[in-house]
Amino acid sequence: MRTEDIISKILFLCASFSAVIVFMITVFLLQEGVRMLNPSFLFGKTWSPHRELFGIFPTLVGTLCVVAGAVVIATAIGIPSAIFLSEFSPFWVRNIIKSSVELIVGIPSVVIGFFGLTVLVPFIRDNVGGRGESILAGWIVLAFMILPNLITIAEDSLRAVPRSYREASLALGATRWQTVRNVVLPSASSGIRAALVLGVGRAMGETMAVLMVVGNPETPWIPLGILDRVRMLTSTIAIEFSYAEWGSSHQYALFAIGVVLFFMVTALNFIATFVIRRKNIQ
Amino acid sequence: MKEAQKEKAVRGLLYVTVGLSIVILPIIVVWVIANGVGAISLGFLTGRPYRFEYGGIFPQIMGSIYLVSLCTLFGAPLGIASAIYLSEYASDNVVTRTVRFFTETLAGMPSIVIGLFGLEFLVYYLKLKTSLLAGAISLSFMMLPWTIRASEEAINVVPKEYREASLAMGATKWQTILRVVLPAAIPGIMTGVLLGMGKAIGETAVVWLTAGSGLEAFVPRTLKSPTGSLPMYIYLIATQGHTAEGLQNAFGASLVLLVMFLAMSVSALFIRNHYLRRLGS
Amino acid sequence: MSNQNQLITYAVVALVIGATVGYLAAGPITYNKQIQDLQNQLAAGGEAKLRGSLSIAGSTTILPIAQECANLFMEQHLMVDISVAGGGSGAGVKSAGSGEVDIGEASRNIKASELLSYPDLVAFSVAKDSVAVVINSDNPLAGDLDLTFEQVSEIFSGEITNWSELGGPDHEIEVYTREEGSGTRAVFVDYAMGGKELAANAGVKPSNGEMRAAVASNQYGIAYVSFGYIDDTVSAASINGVEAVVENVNNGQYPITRILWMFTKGMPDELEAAFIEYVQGPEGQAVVEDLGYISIY
Amino acid sequence: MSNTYMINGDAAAFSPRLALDKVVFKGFNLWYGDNHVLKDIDIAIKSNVVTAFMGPSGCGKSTLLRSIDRMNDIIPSCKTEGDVYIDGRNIYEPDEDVYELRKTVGMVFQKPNPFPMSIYDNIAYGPRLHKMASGEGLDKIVEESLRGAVLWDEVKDRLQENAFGLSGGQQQRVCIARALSINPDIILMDEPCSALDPIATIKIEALMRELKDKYTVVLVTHNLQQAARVSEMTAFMYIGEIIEFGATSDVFENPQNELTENYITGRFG
Repeated sequence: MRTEDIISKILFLCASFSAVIVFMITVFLLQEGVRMLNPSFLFGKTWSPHRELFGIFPTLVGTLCVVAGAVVIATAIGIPSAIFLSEFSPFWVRNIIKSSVELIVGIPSVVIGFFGLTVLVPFIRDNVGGRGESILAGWIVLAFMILPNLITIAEDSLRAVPRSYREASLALGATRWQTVRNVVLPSASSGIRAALVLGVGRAMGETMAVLMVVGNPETPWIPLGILDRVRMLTSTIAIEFSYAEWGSSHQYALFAIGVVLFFMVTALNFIATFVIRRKNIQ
Repeated sequence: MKEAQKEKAVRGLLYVTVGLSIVILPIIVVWVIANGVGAISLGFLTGRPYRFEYGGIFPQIMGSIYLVSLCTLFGAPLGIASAIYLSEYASDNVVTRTVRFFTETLAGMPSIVIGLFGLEFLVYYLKLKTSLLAGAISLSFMMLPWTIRASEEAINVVPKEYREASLAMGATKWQTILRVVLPAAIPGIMTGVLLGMGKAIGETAVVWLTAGSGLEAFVPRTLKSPTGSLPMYIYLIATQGHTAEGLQNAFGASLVLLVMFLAMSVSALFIRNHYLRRLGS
Repeated sequence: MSNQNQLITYAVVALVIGATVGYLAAGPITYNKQIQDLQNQLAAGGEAKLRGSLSIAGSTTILPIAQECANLFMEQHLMVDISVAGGGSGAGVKSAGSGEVDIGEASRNIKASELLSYPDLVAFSVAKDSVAVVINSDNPLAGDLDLTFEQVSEIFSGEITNWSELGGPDHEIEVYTREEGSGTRAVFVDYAMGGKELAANAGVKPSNGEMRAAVASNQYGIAYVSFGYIDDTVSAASINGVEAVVENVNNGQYPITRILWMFTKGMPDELEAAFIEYVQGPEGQAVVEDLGYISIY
Repeated sequence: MSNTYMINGDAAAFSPRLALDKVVFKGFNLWYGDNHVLKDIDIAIKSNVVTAFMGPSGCGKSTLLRSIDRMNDIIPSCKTEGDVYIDGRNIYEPDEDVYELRKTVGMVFQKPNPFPMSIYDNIAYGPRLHKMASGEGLDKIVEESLRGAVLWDEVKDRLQENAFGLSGGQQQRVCIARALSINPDIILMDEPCSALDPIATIKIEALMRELKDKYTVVLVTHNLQQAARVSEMTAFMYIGEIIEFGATSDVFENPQNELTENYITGRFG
């Protein structure tokens, strides 16, 4: 019994470790960043560290624009694809496509960024206009990143709907699509929504791939069109952290951006967990 | 027959989107392979980088391997132990719910934030410098929640009957876990660990801040050596290399990185598909 | 043995083999060669007393010099590993001052605020350099572009926005700039901007290499880079009628010069000193000139 | 078998011979949370006899069985009161070593639950756990256990194959062999045939009759015919209480309690 107790204590310590890490991250982000968290930081319109102006509003809006567009694109392609795979495709087709999609979940983002930089940006510049580096390029690159994950999770939640539901609906004379729309999708919706929320979080936290294609203007402005260049919260940290002097308000401002990111992603996580939990209760 | 027509229309639409997925998703892989194969040569794989555009990527390949192996060495045992605690020992109380929530939070943490933390805490505060060790530990923070989640799922799938049978033989809880639960859960755990390794090997922001942001021309000799990695190489060459040679090398490195990544996800899926099915029977 | 155990074994074996193959491939190729070289070196009466690793970061202007010197230095001292990273001059000062790296680099002088934050930095000059305005070599103006500081400041602050105002095609001028920590940017702003702010819509590129790559791939781009980064993919503009070449900097006609620095935190230790001496020495200075910079002598 | 040993539900008349009876429940109560599952159980189970517990689902018969090797301990909300004696020793004493206890009590579950290992490793699991033998000694234990479960001839050539490759009946006999491997005194069987086809059931029942020569067998079943075919002693349980306990022939032919009679004649259950 003694050894059993010791083992359980050790295991508890291990389990607490990730909590400790998160706790430490939170504490140290807040400690460095909280002094900059004020309305003029969140709603200030100018980010220009050498003039001591730290307003992240345009960056925040830019980030949300890029993330929202990417999620919309990924949803528009991903959800119907998932419906097709789980409800309409022959088994062997589904197997091939599904396992190929699963294979590229989490493909290194720097490779996607490389693609964006060398193919997408020149393509947009030559065929759509602007400098190529744009919100549009950010959309496509991020959509690439979240699409495989979205298809996989959405397809899984669709397939988790018991077959008896489908049979019951079909037996009442409903068509396949009516069945999908009225029975399968509602039952799977919480899983799909959770997948979407997690996709938003993932897109928001992505650094490298978007950094390479969104343009990062000297002083970001609130974007007015899809060819405008923006900064992301993450890319601002990535570009500027290496030279922000110790103890300068610039450094605290970058930590404050970290705090904002942290809370947005944690909130999304909370929502996703809540959605999933509600599904489980049903 | 309006419904039948609608059904047809919907089907058509679905065919279009799935066709779009089929065309779009492999584009990057195909693009990298098509452009990268020409770059691969013995010299490229075994040489070291020279100025920005020339030479090989041997230190980067080794750096990535070292980083990921070390990160797995830290992250996997810790993650598996945590999962065992959460699924076998923890009763549902405030402490475990907190631990679980924090674990989920860590999973969603933007990698740049983890990198910042690694830089401040490991590099500056613990004075590890930008090094193999700092990079590997930071990567393991990122990998940890995924390992925990996958291991927990794998452990929960193990039927209750196995545990009962073992306990009824007079085994202690820990003996049961070690001899029955873990062996049965290992395929699932390995799937999770491999997927986590795939995430770690492609991660750029974290290694940039903690392991080394340069074009290292040497294989790390100690844990404190700065360490180059494939993602960092690709980032540097893709953004700064402006000549045909540079582009070619970036393609070659992308291909190598992709092959390593796919090797991990293929083996993960292989293990999952060939094993978990068996367990279910 | 059961099938399940077999599969586990396969997977583990595959992993182990994967890791060891990589390692073993590394072993014979690099280490045997290194040991052999070391033996040759010792047999030839050379010394191998320098060992250890050195990390260098900072100005991307100095990056090519540091990289090349590090390569040559490592060939001579086989037990030394030198890592060279970019980051910009601000990063060079910060990371050397905070002890993150051993040697920092900056392509501008240390700022007063930095000296307050990091009082124990010791600076060594390693080369001289200048800053050139560059455009794409396919730009119709390439080769003929001659600007005054006035025009430069108007272009980079966004007052002149179209190439036609400079006698070129009717297309927007696409301005790129370095990040604020950059030494090249600091020098450029000091000399050429005349107190004006850089255009808000200028695209930020955090290294000389990215500035050059951006202009090289954008026919309507304009940027400023270190002389060491001028090559045939970009075309440097003349300033006040003076061509942007090293001779004109040396004879004082080209209006921008600057000194490139390396720093250590406190006095350099043996290895750091050896490397800095190497860069300042004849071999290092040959590299400096070879790469298009100006020797300190 | 004798008809002489018989008690009914009357607690006052209960005078167990702690040293002579194998398992004795004395004033035993068990709760899952607020749910009172076993109520004042008094019963004495004799050595080398098959004792069957029957009753409608939810009557607590499986719980009672699992109280004998304290397998209910793994359910967090479980709470007990009263004593259970094995060979005169109270196993609910605080200092009781449950692991030693479970070693002396083998258990076979409702659904065949071999481990996902080879047949050999399944049987060798317990002996290895308790470091009873190794090498040839272990081989011998495996062989004896499999012979004990009348499975040896069917599987002796494929001991290294995965136990999942066997049929349901064979898997259940692997589980019985596994229970035998640690050389227990008592074997608990919790509806061991409910997941099996008739032919496999017949084999297992025959095995049970053989096992009682060496072991004390306690069987839980909802199959009346099985209780009648296999056991010498039968207890009838209803909502956590033992309604009637006696020689199988008496309980079936001449039930004392109306509930028992209704159950046996198929009026409910």
